[in-house]
Amino acid sequence: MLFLDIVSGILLIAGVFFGLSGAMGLFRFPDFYTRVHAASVTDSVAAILILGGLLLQTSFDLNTAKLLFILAFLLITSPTASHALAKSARHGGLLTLAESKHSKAGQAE
Amino acid sequence: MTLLIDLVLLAMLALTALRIIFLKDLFAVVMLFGIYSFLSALIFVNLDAVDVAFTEAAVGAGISTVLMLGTLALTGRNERECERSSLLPLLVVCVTGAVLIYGTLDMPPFGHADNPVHEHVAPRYIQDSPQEVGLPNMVTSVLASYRGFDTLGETVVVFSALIGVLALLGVRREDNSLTPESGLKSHLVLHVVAKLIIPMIILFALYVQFHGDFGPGGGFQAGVIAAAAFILYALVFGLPSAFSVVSPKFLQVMASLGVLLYASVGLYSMAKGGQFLDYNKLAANPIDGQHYGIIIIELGVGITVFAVMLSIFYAFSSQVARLNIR
Amino acid sequence: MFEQHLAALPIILPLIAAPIVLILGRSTFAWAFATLVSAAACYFSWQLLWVAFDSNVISYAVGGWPPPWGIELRVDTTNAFVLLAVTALSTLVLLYAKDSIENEVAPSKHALFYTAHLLCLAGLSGILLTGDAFNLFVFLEVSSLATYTLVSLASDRRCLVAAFRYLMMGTIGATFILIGVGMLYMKTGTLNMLDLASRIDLYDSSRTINSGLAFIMVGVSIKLALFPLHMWLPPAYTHAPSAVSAFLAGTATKVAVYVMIRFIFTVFGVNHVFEEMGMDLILMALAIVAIFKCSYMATVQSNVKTVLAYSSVAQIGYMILGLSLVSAAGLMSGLIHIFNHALMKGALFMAVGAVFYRVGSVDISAFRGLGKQMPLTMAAFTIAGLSIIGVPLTVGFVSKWYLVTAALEQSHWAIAALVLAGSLLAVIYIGRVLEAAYLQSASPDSEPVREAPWLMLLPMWLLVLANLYFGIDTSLTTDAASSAAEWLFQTTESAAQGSAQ
Amino acid sequence: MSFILDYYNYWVVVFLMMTGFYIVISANNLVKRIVGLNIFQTSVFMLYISMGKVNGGTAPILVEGVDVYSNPLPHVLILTAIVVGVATTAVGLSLIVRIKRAYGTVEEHEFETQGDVI
Repeated sequence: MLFLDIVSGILLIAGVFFGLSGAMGLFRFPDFYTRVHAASVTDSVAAILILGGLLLQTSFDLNTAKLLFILAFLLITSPTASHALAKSARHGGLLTLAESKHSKAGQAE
Repeated sequence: MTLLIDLVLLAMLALTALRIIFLKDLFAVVMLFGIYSFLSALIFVNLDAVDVAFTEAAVGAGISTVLMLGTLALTGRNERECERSSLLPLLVVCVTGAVLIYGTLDMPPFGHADNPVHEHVAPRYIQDSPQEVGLPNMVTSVLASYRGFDTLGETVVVFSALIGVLALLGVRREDNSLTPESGLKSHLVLHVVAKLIIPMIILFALYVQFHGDFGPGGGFQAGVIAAAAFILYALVFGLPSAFSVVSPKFLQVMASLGVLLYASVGLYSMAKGGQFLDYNKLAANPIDGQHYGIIIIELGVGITVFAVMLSIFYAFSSQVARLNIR
Repeated sequence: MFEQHLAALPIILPLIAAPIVLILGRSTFAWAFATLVSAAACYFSWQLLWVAFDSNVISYAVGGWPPPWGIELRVDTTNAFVLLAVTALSTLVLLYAKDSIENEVAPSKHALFYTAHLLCLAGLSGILLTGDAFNLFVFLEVSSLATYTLVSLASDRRCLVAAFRYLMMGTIGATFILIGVGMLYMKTGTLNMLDLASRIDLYDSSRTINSGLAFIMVGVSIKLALFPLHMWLPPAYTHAPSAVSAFLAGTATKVAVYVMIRFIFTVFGVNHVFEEMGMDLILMALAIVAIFKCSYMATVQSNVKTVLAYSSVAQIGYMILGLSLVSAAGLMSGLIHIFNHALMKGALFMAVGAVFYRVGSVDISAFRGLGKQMPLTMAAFTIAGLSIIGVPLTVGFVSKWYLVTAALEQSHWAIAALVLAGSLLAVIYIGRVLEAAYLQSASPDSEPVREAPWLMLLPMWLLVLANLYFGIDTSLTTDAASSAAEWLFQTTESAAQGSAQ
Repeated sequence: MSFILDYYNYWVVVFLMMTGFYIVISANNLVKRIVGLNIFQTSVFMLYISMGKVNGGTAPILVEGVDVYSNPLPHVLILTAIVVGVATTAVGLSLIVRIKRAYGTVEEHEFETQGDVI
C-alpha cells in the first residue's frame, strides 16, 4: 500500500508542477499561439498525472470507473478545444509573434 | 484542512470579485464571472452541498456565462468611460454592509452542530426522510417531496423565463440559403469529436436524471446537461441543422408539457383524495407512491429545464445569426 | 372536492392554464381560455373569503406534509380579501385586454401575453396564500418575471429601458428579502411564518433578527415602491401596454403591501417592529413625503399614464400611512384602500387605454374635446377620478374616511389635515385631464374619434359601478377589512402575551 | 481566535455580497450590471450554504456508518434560488439585446442623453 501511496504522491506532485508551469506560461508567453501551447500542457499532461495519482488512491471501485471516464473525456476534449481555439485564431487572421514582426518590418521598408 | 481550502477559495473569490469592479473589458469580466461561479461551486462542495455545487457549475458557470457571451457578441465588448460619481453607490454599499456585519455579530457560530438551524425542522429530514420518502439523498427528498411546491414554483419560474425571452427576442427560422455557414463548418476534427461525445453527454444527462435519488443530481442538472449536448451540436453543425433536429416550436410544447406533467401529479393526487402533490396517495404503498411521484416530477422538471435552456440558446444565437447576415 | 382544495385552487388553476395557453397559441382561444380560468380563480377566491369569514383560518398542507416540515397555505380574511381584489381585477382586465392588446402588441406575441398574465396571476395568488417565507420568495419571482415580460411587450422602445430598470430594482428587492429570510432562518431554524413568529419571540432583541427585519422591510419597500425607492414605477407603468398598467397598478404593488403587513403583524409582531424598532415613525414620515412629493409630481406631468403612475405611488403612501398608525382602525383603512385602489386605478388606466386605442396618444393635449367624442369613456374616467380625489358616494371617500377617522382616534390632527391636503393635489391632477376633456375643444385639424369598443367599455364600467356600489354599500369591504384587521391585531397580541408568560 | 474562526466565513461572504451589490448599482454598462447581480446572488447563496454546514458532517446522502450530516434544507432552498437567478439573468440579457437594437448602446449614460427615456 505504501508503495502505491508514494507513486501516487509523485504523480500528484508532478501534475501540480505541470499545472503551475502551464499557468506561468499562460501569463509569461508573448503571443496567443505560445499561450495556447502552455495552456494545453496544463490540460493534458497535468490532468493525466493528477487523475493517475488519484486513481491509485481509490480502492478500485465505482470511483475508479468514474475517474477513468473523466480521464477519457479530458483526453478527447482538451486537445480538441486547443485545436479549435488555435484554428479559429488563425482563421480570424491572428499572426504569430514572428510573423507579425516580419510584417511590421515589411511595412517599415 | 477544510479550513485551509475554505480560506484559499474565499481569498480567490474576493480577488476575482474585486478585479471585476475595475475591468473595462467585458469579455474578461464575463470570463472572471465564470471563474467566480466555479470557485463558489468548489466552496459548496467543501461545505457539503454537492447538489448545489453541481447546479452552480452547470447553471451559473455554464448557461449564464454562455448567455452573457452571446449578449456580448451583440452589444460589443468594451465598457465606455463615464464621469459618474461613485460616491453614492459606495455609501449605499457601506451602509448595507454595516447592517449585514451588525447582523452577523449575533449569528450562530459557523459549523456548530447545536445551531438552531440543525435543531429544528431539519432533524426530521435527516432522520425520517429515508423511511418516510425512501430515498438516500435527503436533498432530493426535501426538494421533491417535503417542499415539492417550491420546486413546482421553480419550474414555473424557468417557464416564465422562456416566455420572457420569446416575447423579447423570439426564435426566427432563417431561410437556409441566407444563413451563413457556421464558422466551424470546416473543422473536421471538431465534427468527429462532437459526434463522439454528444451521445456520451446525453447518456450522462440521463444518468444524472435518474440517479438523482441516490446521489447528487436530478431534473435541473440533467436538463441543463442535455441542453448542453444540443448546444454543442448547434455550435458545431450550425443553427439550421439544430433546428431540423429539435425545432423551436417543438421545444415550446415540450417546456409546457414538462410543467403540465409536474402539475398533473398534483392533480392526480387530489383526485385520489389527498392534498395537492401528496405522493402518498399515488400508490397503495406510500413509499412506492413517493417513489413514483418523485420520478415523474423530476422528469417534468428535466423536460422543462432542457426545453427552456435550449430555447433560450436558440433565441440568442438566432439573433447573432441575424447580425452576421447584415 | 372543491371545498377541500379551495385554498390551493386560485394558485393551481392559472399555473396549469399558463402552459396550456402557450400550446393553444391562437389568440382568440387563448384569450377566452385565460379569461375563463381567471374568472374561475375569482369565483374560488370569493368562496374562500366566505369560508375565511366563518372559520378565521384555513390551513392547507401541500404534499400532505404538516407544517413546518412541508409548505403550508394559510388563508385568513386578510389574504382572502386582497386575493378577491386581485383575481377580480385580473378577470376584468383580461376581458378588456382583447381589443387593447390587439392594438398595442404584435400579433405573434398575443399568446405570450396571455401566458405571462396567467403566470403573473398565479405568482400573485401564491404570494398571498402561502404561509411559508421561502415559498413567498419563489412566487414573488414568478410574478416578477412575468411582470417584466408584460411591461416589455409594448411596441414603444422606451418600455425596454423601463422594464430593465424594473428588473434590476425588483431583483435587488427580491435578493434583499432572500437575505432577510436567511437571517431569520439562521436564528430560528424554520421557514413557516407561524412557526417563525413563535420562535422569533425567543430572541426579541437579537441583532441578527433585527437586521433580517431591516433587509425584509427594504426589499419589500422596493417591491411596493415606497417613496425613495419608487423610481422604477412611473416609467414602467407609463410605457407598459394599457391592459398591463391597469392590472399592475391595482395588484402588483398592493400585494407587496400585503407582504409587508404579513411580515410586520404575523411574523415579527407589532410590538417588536413598531414599539421596539420605531419603524412606525419611519414609515409615517416616508408615507407623508410620498403623498405630497408624488402627488405634486403627478400635477406637472404631461403624459396621463405618468400622472396616474405617480398618483399610484401617492396612494401607496395612504396605505402605508394607515399601517403606520398602529391601530386596528388604521390597518383596516389600509386594507380597504388596497381593495378600493384596485377598483379606481383599474378603471382609470382602462379609460386611458381606451383613449390610446382611439386617439393613439395619451398626452394630456390628446384629451382635448374627448368629453363629447368619447362620452362613455370620459364619464368613466371622471367618476373614477372623483373616486381618487375622495368625493362622497365613491370608494375613495370610504378609504379616506376610515383613514381620517383612524388618525383622529389617536388625535393625530396634523395627519388628518395632511390627508385632506393631499386630496387637493389629486383635485389638480385629475382636474387638468378633465379640463382638457370637457372644457377645451378638439383642435380643428384632428380626425374625429369614435367611442371605444364595447368589450373595452364593459369591464371599465363594471369597475366604475363597483366604485359607486362599494362607495354606497360599504358592508362587504368594511366587514372584511375590519375582521381582517382585528384578527391580525388579536393574533399578534396573543403571541406577545404568550411570550410574556 | 475562536470568535474569528466562528465568523470569518460570514464576514468574507458579506464582503463578496457587497462587492456584487456595488457593481450592480455603480456600473454603467448593463451587461456588467447583470454580472454584478449574479455575483451578489451567488454570494447570498454562500451565506445560506454556510449556515447549513456542520463541522465533521458529510453531504446529506445516506451512507452506512455516518450519522453526522449537514443540513439539507438550505441546499434545497439554494437549488431553487440558483434556477430563479438564471431565469432572471436570461430575461435581463434579452432585454439588453433589445435595448442595444433600439438605442444603439448599452451604456446607461448614453441613452439617458437620448432624451425620451421617461
